[in-house]
Amino acid sequence: MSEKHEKLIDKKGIRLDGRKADELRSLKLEVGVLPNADGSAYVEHGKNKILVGVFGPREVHPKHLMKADRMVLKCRYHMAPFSVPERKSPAPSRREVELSKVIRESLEPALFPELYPRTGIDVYVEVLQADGGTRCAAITAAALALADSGIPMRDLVVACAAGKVEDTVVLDLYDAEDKLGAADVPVAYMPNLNAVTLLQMDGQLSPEEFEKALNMAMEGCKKIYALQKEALKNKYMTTKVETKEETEE
Amino acid sequence: MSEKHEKLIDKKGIRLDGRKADELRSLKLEVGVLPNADGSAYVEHGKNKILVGVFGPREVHPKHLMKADRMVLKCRYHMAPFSVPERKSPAPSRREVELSKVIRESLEPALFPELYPRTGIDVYVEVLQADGGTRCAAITAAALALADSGIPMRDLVVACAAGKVEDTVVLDLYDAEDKLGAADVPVAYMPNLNAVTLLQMDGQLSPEEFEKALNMAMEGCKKIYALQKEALKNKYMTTKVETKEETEE
Amino acid sequence: MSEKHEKLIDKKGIRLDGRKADELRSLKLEVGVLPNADGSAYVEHGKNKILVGVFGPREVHPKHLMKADRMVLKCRYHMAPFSVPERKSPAPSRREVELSKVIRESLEPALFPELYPRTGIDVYVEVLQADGGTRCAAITAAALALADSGIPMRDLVVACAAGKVEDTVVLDLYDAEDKLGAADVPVAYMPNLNAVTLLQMDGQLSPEEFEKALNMAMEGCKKIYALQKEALKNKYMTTKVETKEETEE
Amino acid sequence: MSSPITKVRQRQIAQTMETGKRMDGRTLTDYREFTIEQGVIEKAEGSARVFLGKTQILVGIKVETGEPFPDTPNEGVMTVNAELVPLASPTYETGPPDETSIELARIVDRGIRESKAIDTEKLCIEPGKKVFVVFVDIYVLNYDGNLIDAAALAAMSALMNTKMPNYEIKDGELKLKQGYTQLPMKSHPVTVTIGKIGEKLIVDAAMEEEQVIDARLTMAINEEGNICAIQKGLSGYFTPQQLIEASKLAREKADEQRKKLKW
Amino acid sequence: MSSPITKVRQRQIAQTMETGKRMDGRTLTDYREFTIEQGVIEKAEGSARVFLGKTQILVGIKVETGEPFPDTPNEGVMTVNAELVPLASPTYETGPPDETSIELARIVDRGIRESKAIDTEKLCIEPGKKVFVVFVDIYVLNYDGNLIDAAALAAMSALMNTKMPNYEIKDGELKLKQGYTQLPMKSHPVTVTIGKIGEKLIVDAAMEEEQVIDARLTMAINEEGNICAIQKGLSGYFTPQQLIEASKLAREKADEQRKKLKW
Amino acid sequence: MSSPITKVRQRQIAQTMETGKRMDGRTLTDYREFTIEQGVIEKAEGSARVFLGKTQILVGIKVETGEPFPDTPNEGVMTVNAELVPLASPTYETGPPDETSIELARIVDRGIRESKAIDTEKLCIEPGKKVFVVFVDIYVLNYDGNLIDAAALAAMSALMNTKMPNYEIKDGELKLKQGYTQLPMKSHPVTVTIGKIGEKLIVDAAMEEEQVIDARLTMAINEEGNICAIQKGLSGYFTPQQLIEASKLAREKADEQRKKLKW
Repeated sequence: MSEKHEKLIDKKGIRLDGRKADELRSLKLEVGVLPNADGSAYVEHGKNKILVGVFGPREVHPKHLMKADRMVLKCRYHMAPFSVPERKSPAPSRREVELSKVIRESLEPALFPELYPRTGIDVYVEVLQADGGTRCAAITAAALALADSGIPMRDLVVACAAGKVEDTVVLDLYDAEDKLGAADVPVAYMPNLNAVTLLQMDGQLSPEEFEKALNMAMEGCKKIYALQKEALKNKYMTTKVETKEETEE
Repeated sequence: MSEKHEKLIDKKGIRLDGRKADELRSLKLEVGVLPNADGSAYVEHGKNKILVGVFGPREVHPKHLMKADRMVLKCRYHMAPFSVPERKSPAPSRREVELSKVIRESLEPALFPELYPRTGIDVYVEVLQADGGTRCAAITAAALALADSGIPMRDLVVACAAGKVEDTVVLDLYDAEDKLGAADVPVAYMPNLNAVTLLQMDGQLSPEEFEKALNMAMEGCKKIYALQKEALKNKYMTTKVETKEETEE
Repeated sequence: MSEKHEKLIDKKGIRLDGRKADELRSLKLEVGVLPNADGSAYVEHGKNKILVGVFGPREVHPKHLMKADRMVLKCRYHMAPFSVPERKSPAPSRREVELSKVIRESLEPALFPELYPRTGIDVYVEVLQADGGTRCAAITAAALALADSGIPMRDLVVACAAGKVEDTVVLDLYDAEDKLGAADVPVAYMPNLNAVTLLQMDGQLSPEEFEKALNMAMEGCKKIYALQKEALKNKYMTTKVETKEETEE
Repeated sequence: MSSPITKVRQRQIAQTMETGKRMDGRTLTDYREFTIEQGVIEKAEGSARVFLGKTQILVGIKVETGEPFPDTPNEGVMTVNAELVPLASPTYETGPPDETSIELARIVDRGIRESKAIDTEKLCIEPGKKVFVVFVDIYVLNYDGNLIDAAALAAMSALMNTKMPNYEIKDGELKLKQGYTQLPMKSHPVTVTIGKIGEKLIVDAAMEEEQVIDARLTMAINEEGNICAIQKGLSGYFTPQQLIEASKLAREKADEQRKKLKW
Repeated sequence: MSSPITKVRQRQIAQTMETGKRMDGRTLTDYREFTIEQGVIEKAEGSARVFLGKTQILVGIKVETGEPFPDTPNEGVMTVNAELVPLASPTYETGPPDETSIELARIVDRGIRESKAIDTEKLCIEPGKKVFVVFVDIYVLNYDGNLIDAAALAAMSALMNTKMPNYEIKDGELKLKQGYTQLPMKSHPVTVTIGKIGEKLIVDAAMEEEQVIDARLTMAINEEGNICAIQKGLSGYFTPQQLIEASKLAREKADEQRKKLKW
Repeated sequence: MSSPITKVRQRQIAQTMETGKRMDGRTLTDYREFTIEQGVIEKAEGSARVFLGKTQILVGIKVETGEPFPDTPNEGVMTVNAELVPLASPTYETGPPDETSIELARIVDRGIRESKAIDTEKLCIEPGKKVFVVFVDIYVLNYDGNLIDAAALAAMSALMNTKMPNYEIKDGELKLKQGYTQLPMKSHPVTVTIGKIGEKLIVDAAMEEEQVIDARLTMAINEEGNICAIQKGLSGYFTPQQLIEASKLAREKADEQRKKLKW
């Protein structure tokens, strides 16, 4: 992260986008948005727009990845070419490969893979617009899509970053803060189980700052967790109606 | 297609290469030219030089493409690096992928895929020299190669383009007309069944011009169809002698 | 090979690196250097530093390469990105593909593939530093690694190049001689069987020079052969001690 | 629901069509309802999302600078790319574009290019050296048939929504100025795909219907009613008569849509 | 020995750890012995080989010239690449880098980059046009666990061993001069990976141990004891309490190593 | 006929050779009949098709402009590429070049390059900046053994048929002038491949014979009878004595061919 930039936070502690240090960006969560997927969700987190589709449990491809004693979770994090300022080639970048891995590992602790041996679940994340913190928004959406698909889960996974901008620990960095700030700490969390399933960091933090950022991120997670539950409830009511229609068909 | 160019057709309706509007380029068709292939043909259509080899019915690779109830037709249209003015990379271009698809779909209606379940036929098109209208010449040659391989066919498929140059609808565009003309309409046709199996268009045509071009292309197809049959007859006579030799061996 | 260069060999027949025409570079051979491999060897030949690991006989991947009546030998010659003056991309170059093939073919005559049907042996060559003659040093090391893995061999394979520098036939060219010299003749040889298993040539040689270079290379091979045997003997003694330790564990 | 359908269901769909009707109540020449949302990706230079029945396609436009092609030194460049992303259907896979997505991109490309929809001469910055490059990225989000018409509609809608930066050339260097200009458009082609099943012609085949049609014919039609691009697809054929009939039907439907779209 | 281990063995390893011990006699927070050899590839601009137990990693550094990134026109460029070459383990395969090697490279990259270990501003030759590019190539030669710490150690050791050519700019052209300069370094991060098994935390997991741990946490720590990069890995989780505990342990072990290394 | 042959047939071929004869009536050191057609691809700068028995190879040459290699700034560039296109044999597959086609291209390349067949210094347009690049593309159209000799013959025949454009440099820009010049050639290597079966040496192995030979030795021989390139192939070996014998035979056959070819 570069050190030269305009002031990202003013003397009153207000950030360039008007938020206070511990304030989340606006969020919009929708569940069951893709007719063909077994589960799906759409999240707008700030200007991030992310769509997730889940398929499975189904046959594993290629076959040699199948496990006799458990379900295999696969995950692809992918950015649309038009999601970023300079057009991104559709071929997977090294960054996308790494994020696919850490997102998968952040979701796995929520599942019961031994319940569905010899099968696979595929989680497809499409970033339609990126504005800093896409991996967190992707995890939040992926957990909703998994829940929507109906497979049992220990808890929802929810993710949010904290970080450091100028000398202040702040919640939920957007693009400019991510690029120009001093540190970014994405965290995924299962509130009911008190389990952190993703933790990364870029930048520099003292041990105290790290601890503060971690706690702030978990507080953010808890707020989003409430929204996740609401989104699922809304979808459940909608689904009931839709299901009825389809039965009559 | 660009609009600025020298005159491609003069006041008497004679084209730059000396042809009349509804005149075909010279054609040379040969059948059974490749010893290793199950069927093969070589076509010179104007300056296009195209070689087609057919293998099968044989095992399908990769296996997951095999169909339990029918034969699978695969087709690869490929240009030699030296076939065009600027050397072409041997890796398949998007254009080659699309042409492979439309050529395959233009041949499929001639076959009885249900006769050979669990097998595949491979049609390999190699464009050795390109001069406009390669997809049509490729289809004409591929139908001959399929017939040469001995599998039953409803009819031969034959292809020819018509198009518009300046304000005139013309038959069988060559390279310069293709690049500088106003429209190009490649058509593949089974004359006996009165069935059009390929139709594409680039450029702009009024509905009347389109109808005229379509009819002109089909007339061209019928002329080439006669040449196809002759080429097969010639090969048949030759083959009989060859077969005898091989039996004695 | 270019013809313009500084004098590579002086009037007294001494080469730029101080060697006489028929003198080998220094050699260091070690066996059993990689704990995870079934067999391994490390060779320093001049400034070449080459590591070879052997795995097998084991299952063949991909499966369609398996042979019902014999073992399949696979070989990969690979250069580390930092092994050459200008960083080499990790993707295999055409040169590496060719060398993998000729190295494999130089080792095959030493094996009894019919003894291990339906299995495969993998030989992985990693060039850590290159200084001319890497394929020869790789073969010398690969034969040691195969012997270390315990599979039966007709003989060790040993390799060394001869060539022509200015007007002199010389042994064991290093990088500058390879690039600026008149010819390079890498030779692999099984001394006990008097069998040449690799022979290539770049440059120009009269038939007499070729014969002289071939003989000089084989003489070089015989010297290295003695070192190979010693390296194996040393390892055998070491291994016995190590094995004991592991048993106690 | 989205997997290949049974033979029984296929027969049912085909038989219903023989009677001039369709499973979802449409006549043979009815399109499904469609909606267009423009500007859904604020950070892209242009975008549009189209819903056609349950088919859902997002197109994003990026405008960058680059070199012109040697044979058109005074014209900007357009490239079209399509991705059938795997969340759109259980049958889609990750990996490089296959023949289906390449054909889709090339049909949409041809309709826009041959109708000269974009005024590419106005995208030239410095002849032979620097031009604007317009990237049209088609993203299929849910597959329920007739991707071609939906993608062409989304691509045109996104282009009509596209803004490009104002600029000036100072000392041979491109300098961005305040504000944006609308991407210059010269024509507005409408793309219509006709399906053939037995002797019948239908429009806007849904996914299930695409599994029973023999062949399809796509036409891009411009304001003057001229045809700008054609693509026959699938393993069946058309008689010449059917082609003429299909081209007439395509022009009628294009007209109809053009009125709705007010293009 | 190097293949996936049996369930029985896994249980044995885990149970031993429960008692605060490990199969090879170490305590839970002991590193294995390590040795560093610098300059082993004379022809590379820098190199180091690290043995950590039986894990063996070679890092080679190439310094070339290239263009800076547009957003940092005054800074040189560093790129890190990792190859798990197939002679390092019977489970490694040839082919393009997989997610394991990409993650390894990116973790090492992040530790060096975020701690500003290399003084990249001193690698600028001509702002915006020409800079030195430092290629860090990680070559795993034998896999016996804890690749991250070993690779980070080898990468830093190789960078500290790196020489780059002296040069001057004459008439706009880069001219090499006699002699070499040490690659300018500003910081020396130490990277420590903590494994979690049940309620226990361990350091420097060997290959067998990596098959029984639930999750791992990697931290790069600089001279001031600040954290410069973190990566949680594997399919398990940490409680917030464990994370704090792990970060404390990581800093202690980093301190310990820093003293040994005299960095 | 073109598939791998039976063990019985293999034995038969080998036993016949033991008697000094071959299945098709040739002696061990007879080449099959060959024919060369030059200029078959009029639009390419050069081309030739060679039939050697039933083996059929087409080589096309493209001449373009590009940059020289840094270490030979005054010389044009030649690159050789070979494609075993799938219509040439039921065993050939589509896809990127495999080791067989790469080795074929590199052997042909080496023969031309090491004999300095092309006068590459005459291909320099502007030292260090612009030179002619000669692309030699080998296209195997039917495989019936001995691809190396047939490809080398076709490549040389195509190069000798190659014309390059006249040009001048005006104001630092390359300008094409009327007319063409012959590609400048300095040498005309002939390539001969010897097969070894048991104690026998044969030339020009047909496809079936290639399945029974132990090893092959290829030599490119120039006008002076000097050897310019060698490649041993296949999984067998030669004794040093056989190598000397084979090299003598290769030179004899090269002489013989050179007379026929009038090179």
